[in-house]
Amino acid sequence: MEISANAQALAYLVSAVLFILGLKGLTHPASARKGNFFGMAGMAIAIGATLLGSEVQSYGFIIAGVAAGAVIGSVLAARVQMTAMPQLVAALHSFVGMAAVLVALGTYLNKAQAGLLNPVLMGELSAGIVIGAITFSGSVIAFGKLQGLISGAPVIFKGQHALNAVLGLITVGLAVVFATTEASWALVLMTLLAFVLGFTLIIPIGGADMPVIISMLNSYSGWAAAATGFTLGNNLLIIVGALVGFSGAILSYIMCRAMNRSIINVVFGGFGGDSEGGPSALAQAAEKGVKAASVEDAIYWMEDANRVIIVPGYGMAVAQAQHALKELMELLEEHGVEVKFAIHPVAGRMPGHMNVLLAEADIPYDHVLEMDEINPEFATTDVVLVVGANDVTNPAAKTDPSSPIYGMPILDVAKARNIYVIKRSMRPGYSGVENLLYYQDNCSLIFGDAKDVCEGLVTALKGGGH
Amino acid sequence: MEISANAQALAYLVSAVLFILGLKGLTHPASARKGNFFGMAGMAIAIGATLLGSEVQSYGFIIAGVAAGAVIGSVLAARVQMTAMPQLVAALHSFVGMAAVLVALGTYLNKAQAGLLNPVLMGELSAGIVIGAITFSGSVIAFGKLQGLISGAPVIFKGQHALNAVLGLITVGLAVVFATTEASWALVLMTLLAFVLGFTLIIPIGGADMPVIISMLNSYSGWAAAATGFTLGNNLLIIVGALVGFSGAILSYIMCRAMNRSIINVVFGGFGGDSEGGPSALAQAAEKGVKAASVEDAIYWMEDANRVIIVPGYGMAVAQAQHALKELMELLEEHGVEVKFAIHPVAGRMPGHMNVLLAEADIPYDHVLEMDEINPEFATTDVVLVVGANDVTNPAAKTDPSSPIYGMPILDVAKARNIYVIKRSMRPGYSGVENLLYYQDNCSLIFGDAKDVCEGLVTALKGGGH
Amino acid sequence: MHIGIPKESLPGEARVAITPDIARKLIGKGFKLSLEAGAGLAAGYHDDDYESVGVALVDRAAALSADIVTKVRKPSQDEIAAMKEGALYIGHIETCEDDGTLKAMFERDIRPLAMERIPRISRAQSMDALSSQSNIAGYRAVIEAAARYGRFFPLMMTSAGSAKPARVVILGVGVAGLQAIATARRLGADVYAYDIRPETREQIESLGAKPIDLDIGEEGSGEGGYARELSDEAKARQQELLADELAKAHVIITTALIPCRPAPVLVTEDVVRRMREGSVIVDLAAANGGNCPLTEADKVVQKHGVFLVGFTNYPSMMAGDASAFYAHNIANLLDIMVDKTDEGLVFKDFAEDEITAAALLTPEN
Amino acid sequence: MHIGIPKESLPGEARVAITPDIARKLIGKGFKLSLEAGAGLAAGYHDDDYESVGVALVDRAAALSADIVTKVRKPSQDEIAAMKEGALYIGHIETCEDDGTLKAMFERDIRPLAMERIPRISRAQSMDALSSQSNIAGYRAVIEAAARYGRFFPLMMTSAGSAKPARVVILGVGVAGLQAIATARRLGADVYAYDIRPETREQIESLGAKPIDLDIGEEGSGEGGYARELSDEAKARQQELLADELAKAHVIITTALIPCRPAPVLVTEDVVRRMREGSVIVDLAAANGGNCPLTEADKVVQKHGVFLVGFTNYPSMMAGDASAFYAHNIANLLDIMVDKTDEGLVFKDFAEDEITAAALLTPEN
Amino acid sequence: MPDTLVALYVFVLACFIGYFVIWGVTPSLHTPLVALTNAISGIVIVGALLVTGAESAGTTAEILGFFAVLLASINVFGGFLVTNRMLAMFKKKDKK
Amino acid sequence: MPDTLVALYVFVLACFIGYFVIWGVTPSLHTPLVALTNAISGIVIVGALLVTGAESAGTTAEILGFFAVLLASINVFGGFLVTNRMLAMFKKKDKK
Ligand SMILES: NC(=O)c1ccc[n+]([C@@H]2O[C@H](COP(=O)([O-])OP(=O)(O)OC[C@H]3O[C@@H](n4cnc5c(N)ncnc54)[C@H](OP(=O)(O)O)[C@@H]3O)[C@@H](O)[C@H]2O)c1
Ligand SMILES: NC(=O)c1ccc[n+]([C@@H]2O[C@H](COP(=O)([O-])OP(=O)(O)OC[C@H]3O[C@@H](n4cnc5c(N)ncnc54)[C@H](OP(=O)(O)O)[C@@H]3O)[C@@H](O)[C@H]2O)c1
Ligand SMILES: NC(=O)c1ccc[n+]([C@@H]2O[C@H](COP(=O)([O-])OP(=O)(O)OC[C@H]3O[C@@H](n4cnc5c(N)ncnc54)[C@H](O)[C@@H]3O)[C@@H](O)[C@H]2O)c1
Ligand SMILES: NC(=O)c1ccc[n+]([C@@H]2O[C@H](COP(=O)([O-])OP(=O)(O)OC[C@H]3O[C@@H](n4cnc5c(N)ncnc54)[C@H](O)[C@@H]3O)[C@@H](O)[C@H]2O)c1
Repeated sequence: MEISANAQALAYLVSAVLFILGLKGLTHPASARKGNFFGMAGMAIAIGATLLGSEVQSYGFIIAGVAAGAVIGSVLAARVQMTAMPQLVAALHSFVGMAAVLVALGTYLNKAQAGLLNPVLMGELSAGIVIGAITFSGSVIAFGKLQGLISGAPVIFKGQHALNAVLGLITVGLAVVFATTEASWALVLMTLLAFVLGFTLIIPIGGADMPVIISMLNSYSGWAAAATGFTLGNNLLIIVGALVGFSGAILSYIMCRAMNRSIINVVFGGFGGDSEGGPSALAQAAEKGVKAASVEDAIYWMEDANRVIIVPGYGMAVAQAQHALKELMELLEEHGVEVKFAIHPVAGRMPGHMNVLLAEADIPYDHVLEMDEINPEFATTDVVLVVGANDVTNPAAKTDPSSPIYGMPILDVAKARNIYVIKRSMRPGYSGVENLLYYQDNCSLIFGDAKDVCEGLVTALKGGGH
Repeated sequence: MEISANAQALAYLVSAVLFILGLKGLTHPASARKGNFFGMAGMAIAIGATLLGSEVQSYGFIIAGVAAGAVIGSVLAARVQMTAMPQLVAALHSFVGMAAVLVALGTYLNKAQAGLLNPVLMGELSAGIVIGAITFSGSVIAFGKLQGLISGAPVIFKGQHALNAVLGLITVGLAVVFATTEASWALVLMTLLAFVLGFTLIIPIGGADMPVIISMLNSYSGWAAAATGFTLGNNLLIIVGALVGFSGAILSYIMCRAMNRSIINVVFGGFGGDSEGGPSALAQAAEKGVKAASVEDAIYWMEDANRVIIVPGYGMAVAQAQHALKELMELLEEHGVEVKFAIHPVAGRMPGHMNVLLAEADIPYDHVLEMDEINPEFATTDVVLVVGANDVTNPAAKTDPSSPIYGMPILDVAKARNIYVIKRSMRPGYSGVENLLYYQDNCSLIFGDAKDVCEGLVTALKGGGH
Repeated sequence: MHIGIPKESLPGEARVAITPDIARKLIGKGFKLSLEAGAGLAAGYHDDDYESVGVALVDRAAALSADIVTKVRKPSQDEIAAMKEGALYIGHIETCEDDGTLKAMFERDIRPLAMERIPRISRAQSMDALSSQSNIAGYRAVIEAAARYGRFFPLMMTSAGSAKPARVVILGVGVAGLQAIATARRLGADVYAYDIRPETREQIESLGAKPIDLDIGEEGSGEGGYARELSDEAKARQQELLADELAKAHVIITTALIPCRPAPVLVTEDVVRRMREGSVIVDLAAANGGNCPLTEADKVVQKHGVFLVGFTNYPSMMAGDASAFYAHNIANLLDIMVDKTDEGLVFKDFAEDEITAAALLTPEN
Repeated sequence: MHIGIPKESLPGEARVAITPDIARKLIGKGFKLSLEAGAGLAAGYHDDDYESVGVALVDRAAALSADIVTKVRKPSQDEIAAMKEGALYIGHIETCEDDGTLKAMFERDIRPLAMERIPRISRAQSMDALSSQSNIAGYRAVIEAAARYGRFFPLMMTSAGSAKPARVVILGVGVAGLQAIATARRLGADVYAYDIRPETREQIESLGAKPIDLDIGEEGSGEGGYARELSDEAKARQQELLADELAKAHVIITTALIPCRPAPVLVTEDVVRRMREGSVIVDLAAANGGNCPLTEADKVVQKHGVFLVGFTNYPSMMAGDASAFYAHNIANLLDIMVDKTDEGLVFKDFAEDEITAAALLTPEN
Repeated sequence: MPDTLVALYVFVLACFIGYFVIWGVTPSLHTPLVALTNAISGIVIVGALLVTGAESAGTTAEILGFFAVLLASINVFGGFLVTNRMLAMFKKKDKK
Repeated sequence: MPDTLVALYVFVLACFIGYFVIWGVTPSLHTPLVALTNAISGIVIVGALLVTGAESAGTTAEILGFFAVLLASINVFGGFLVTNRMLAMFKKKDKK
């Protein structure tokens, strides 16, 4: 069966629409799985329509390639550890980049054979090759850093930006030479230089910034696909390439904003100084292997929980976050979540410190439970929100006889399903000892002033985009 | 000078981009004026490129039409009262609708003459005519209702939805007949029926819903333009038409959501019952000539104010809105706004009622001023937010000797530049007398529970889309 | 026009009718003021403070012989005798029981303006001494309760165990009751309140406390915002239904009053017996027989292990602020009583204004 | 193992070392308890309540002759004489000034565990009676101040004028000071606080009050969270810099203590003279000489128009909760002192645990 | 790709943009936004110009076209100016 | 309109959609979204198919194409499945 060019174009349009809906779907947990499904459907339609179109005449290599790819891809995806996901995505990126390079080269060969070369086409080809190559080698570096093959530390050297600029300029120059003269040495040199450029662009960037970089490389791979689309005159590639390219860039921006980093700084690793006053809380957390989370992550679990226990501590008092907590409590209860406050006998800096403040915020007494009453409930609690409490949640008090707080009864926070801790930094509490809680798998830290974060939780709980 | 088809296409693309940027700009006050400018530029480029293109050969009628239109349009826009804006927009809509009808008819004549008619084209033409005609007569009705030429009351009659459905079906049937047989009677009948349909669709809808309807008609006019684009094979018309069509529909939806109305209900006036439990606060306010406002309106003025005075009353106590007010105060101060609380000696139901609650919420004493201290400041205050206070702000105490509260000193709220009053209904306060303040030009009411509204203010102040 | 301010003669009364601040205002308006030396001392206002704003310090007789005499408490027979014939008296007269005070005044042609007769209309709120003093009583009652209660008011979870919050019940939610609710809530107690007037429910909640709902089959709203007396049947029902709530309480503050009627009995002896050792009852109605029959006026007694506080003059315990409020009330009243003419101040016709008309007692009314 | 609980013999001491609740717990753990009849009465705990949980009601001699005697206040010579040789005593010993108590105990081979010697480490917090009782003192000090202050604590804007909030200054921000801050803030006062330990600044703010910053050129943090004594120069500077802040205050609550040293003088006579008539100073350091030299221990005096409250035993005024807290402390301490074996309870080696090691007084230390 | 298909592509993509572009609009800008969209829908003027100015246009078509141009340009000019006037109200004073 | 112009139209419009589509994404979905976008960028497989399957393709091109198809399809399959696995973690229990 072979379909007409028109039918193919229509199928491509449907496929493009599905991709758009897919991306949109991924912006919200409720529609995310449907979004992924749309993406798959779009891809299936795109591949089907292409194979059925008149341009594809021989299937041998194709079937072999797809079959092998399908097996490898599926096995990789199924086997990989959840914690190794970022590496896998980086690896997959490199494949797209390389594929784009190969497609561009193949197109060049085909078109050259058919005698259809022209400067515009060759310009488009060059764009595809250069972007693809940068994506490839950049992703390889990212993979190496994430996998620990290369040191995750930012590799910053003097003149790094100048070097990149020079490399970039030469590459563009070679592209121009190639497009105007058809000189294949230019093509080869350009390709090689582009690979180098990918390397020098990504190597300076630190491991903590890799998520953003992966999204950025994603964007590059989109642009590579779009360039390929221009060469092949294929609107689907153009649409999807532009879609991926632009949304990837925006996503990188959004991620930077969420991490309170400047995108310029991230993308041009070591640009300007992010580094006044010691490493950031996030960086320290990353170094120690502590998970940082955002307000939205916490809300995501809280709004669906049956029970949320809030553990206030001295940090709540310092931040005067009690009023915000009251509002959070009310909102959660509106969502049908049971909310309790767990008061450790020595939370704060004076007996009854938490009680005074919670009473000030009009939190009803029956929501406020003492340690002995509430401790049995943690194990069956969906989410615990620790607000500026530290020592009173430290499992070391039970497990580590050498700890200065050993023997102090603590809140059994550690047993809950999900734990979110609000504090400003990785600094310890009153007793000066590190909190083992933070290294648990079910615990994430939300860095920030307790009041700001609690207000953020309230806003997020009310909000919900479109 | 005549430009090539390619140049024209490029110009159209630029124009389309400008329109998109224009709409985007209008979503935020900061960029709104630039947005409008982008829109104008887009339109100028579109018209210029069209006139310079090869299709346009005679200019007489065009120059006459544009010149006359420019004069009439500018004069209308310059002269109209601010309060009559909605009518004007409705009137302008009707023009677009009629223009779309005329263009479609003209195209029909031209194409018929050139012998280029075909069913697809005629289908597209029919779509243009029908949508244009509905837009026209619908807008005329909307204009009439807003201008008071027709009663603003919803005109609901039995079988109205059936009638519309039948009319709609017949119209579509006629379009099919026309497209397949080229029968001009079908064209004429279809056009007439479409005009009637616009009338029957809009006449049932009440005056209060007109803003949404205008946006809906806007959307229709967009679709009409897109249909015209299909007939003429003009991508610019298609893009802009779809843009206007879709964004207009979304805007209607957003407006409904903001008014807490179901869009189905609005668009099919009188569908289902919105009317349980007596007239709503909004309806009552409208009847009395009192302005209702949204949280965003208040925030819009508050965040830019130099000084905001908050006047709490018994309603704040009932709603226990003190904590939300504290947060509002803090946020406003972060925006550089000076915030003060004005306490009337008898606000609430016991001496010092407001003081207890504001102290509970930790509002610093130096922000809390007595009546005598603060009264001179109202006249130079940008925004006063009255939170569940009533009698203590009633100017009747000074001006109306027959009032039971005559002689009681009051807060001089009435003298401020903008006044927003939060209360749940049009019910009076403790003394049972109506508050003359609400009828002042500078006063608007935000209906709702004081706590909910204050939290809404906080969210709005934090918010601000992307 | 000459105002005399004698020292209060009732034992234990620490207030003074005019404070230096208000004196300055009145003098500014054209009044002449004479204060019995030392009259303000008990409330913390020194003679010097008065002198420095222009008040003449005089002896008792001089203070009593002014055109207008203003006091806090009702005038004694001696004081009436010392007053000028035809003088104006402004202060409480406490007219419910007729003890001859009015008669003596009318005989000497003295015109009494009774502060407790100021009508409760919006315009008169600033002259309403009942409100201004009740407010103080409500606050002070809670402080007294806290000082006599051998435990914490607030909930306190500490490493040495938890102190449970005191359960405080307020009976009668007028001005004093509301302020008592607010103050007890501030201290962190678990506060419940009850009144027969149904509109108080929302008011209780507006202070964050919990209303006690009883179905006694009758509504208690009387005239002018005051309560009315219940039928005997309803009274009994009320006592019965309240008993369980009250027995759980650690602190009870009662403020239930009906003008010129004995105070309703709300806390029975049985309830007192059921309360926990060391609980406290502050009975603001002690002067009118008490809302608890065990209360003894002007005394603190312990019965069945419960402290019963029967003070009758809380405002005097906060004489500083109480005098300031009272003086404000007087000044606001004087404001609507006089006109400024070329010959100085002259009285208006008291019958013309509903406030002075209501407050002025004549042999006829 | 037998615990005896004699009635406190110090006049005015209303607390009791063990409450019925805790008695039940201890008996559950295997202790035998004997209470001197009526020992709990002053704190609101009836003999019946003890009996019902299994405590034996005995006479004084029997209570004193148990294996373990536990009290609140230091034992009198009589009591020591009545104790069994080799017995364990748990309670305050107040060892700063040597009055022979320890000598007498050691002579009779009685082992004293001093509650005030419990180290201030995290694990010992639940046994720390100094903290649990200071906490009560802090709360109570504010209640006393409010009861003696002739005005409102909170700001109150009424139709009879406004009452300005009381300006309350807390000196010394330890456990008692913090609780005083919290309580005064609850009542609506305008609260300022000062301590020489710089870390208190954040703590003051964490209760919503305003820290007073003075530059006295020295830091006051000593060992174990306690303050250290300042140089004379710094003391003088401190007094001088504080004076203006204090003169503006309406209520001052002082809690500044340095273990086993006379309390630092923070409020000078000159400051008292400058304060407004009717102001109140509650001096929690009265027992150690007072932070104000005019304070008289165990008395309330009025000097220069200012009330000086010099009570030395606030916890006893709240004997109900104070006893409960203290009893909790004792029980938690007993918890780490004994092992359950087949032959019943036996003492652990007190030297092994840093808490008991620190609390146990021996002739050597 | 044939023109109609191109038109369809363009239409579909434009619809998405229309869908996305105005979410998050400030409520106080609802009315100006309606006015601007209205002005933009005056783009039918391009159609009107094409009809009127077409070489093949007969007199009837020209007259129809004339009115179409007239109406559409009233809309265009009126629309943008009205939007402008509305937005002028939004000019806020600077903070001192 | 010539194909290159059509391509440009399509490209520009798609860019706008790309700009708008993912604003407002929940932070916890950042990583799955990257994974999905990655899978979608496997669309180069279409290019690879066209190159490999083209009638005019020489052997070199075919071999290049084969590898391109291989890599791209690893990406496509791996990408979607990985996304799916990530999203599976987001399955929330129902409230009792
Ligand atoms: N209750 C008493 O009577 C008493 C008396 C004296 C000592 N203590 C001791 O105090 C401790 C009490 O435990 P806790 O868990 O309440 O407090 P904690 O262990 O001192 O921890 C407080 C935590 O709050 C965080 N924090 C401080 N300010 C914050 C802000 N503005 N926003 C967000 N986080 C903030 C700090 O981390 P960041 O700096 O990273 O933000 C810190 O980790 C115990 O060790 C206890 O022994 C208690
Ligand atoms: N201070 C005293 O000692 C005292 C004692 C007795 C009487 N009064 C009298 O009480 C009055 C006090 O004046 P005021 O201005 O404070 O109160 P007010 O005049 O009684 O007005 C209160 C307003 O709050 C609104 N409201 C009630 N619940 C609300 C809620 N949950 N959310 C939003 N709004 C709510 C009510 O309107 P909606 O129902 O429409 O929401 C009402 O208009 C004076 O007339 C005074 O004379 C005072
Ligand atoms: N100008 C004004 O608007 C104004 C001024 C002051 C007071 N008021 C109103 O007047 C009312 C009375 O105030 P008050 O404090 O002088 O009253 P009050 O001192 O006469 O009585 C105290 C309270 O006791 C209650 N009470 C009486 N019998 C009772 C019973 N058997 N059981 C329970 N409660 C009982 C009353 O309802 C009242 O609330 C209040 O509603 C107050 O708000 C209005
Ligand atoms: N286990 C624990 O972690 C634990 C338990 C209880 C107390 N503590 C800490 O121990 C510290 C002392 O508590 P405390 O209440 O027993 O102290 P305290 O009663 O000995 O002294 C009271 C306060 O007075 C202050 N002070 C002394 N001299 C002063 C001067 N000249 N001027 C001003 N202030 C002066 C001290 O700094 C102290 O804050 C506190 O920080 C408390 O938090 C810790």
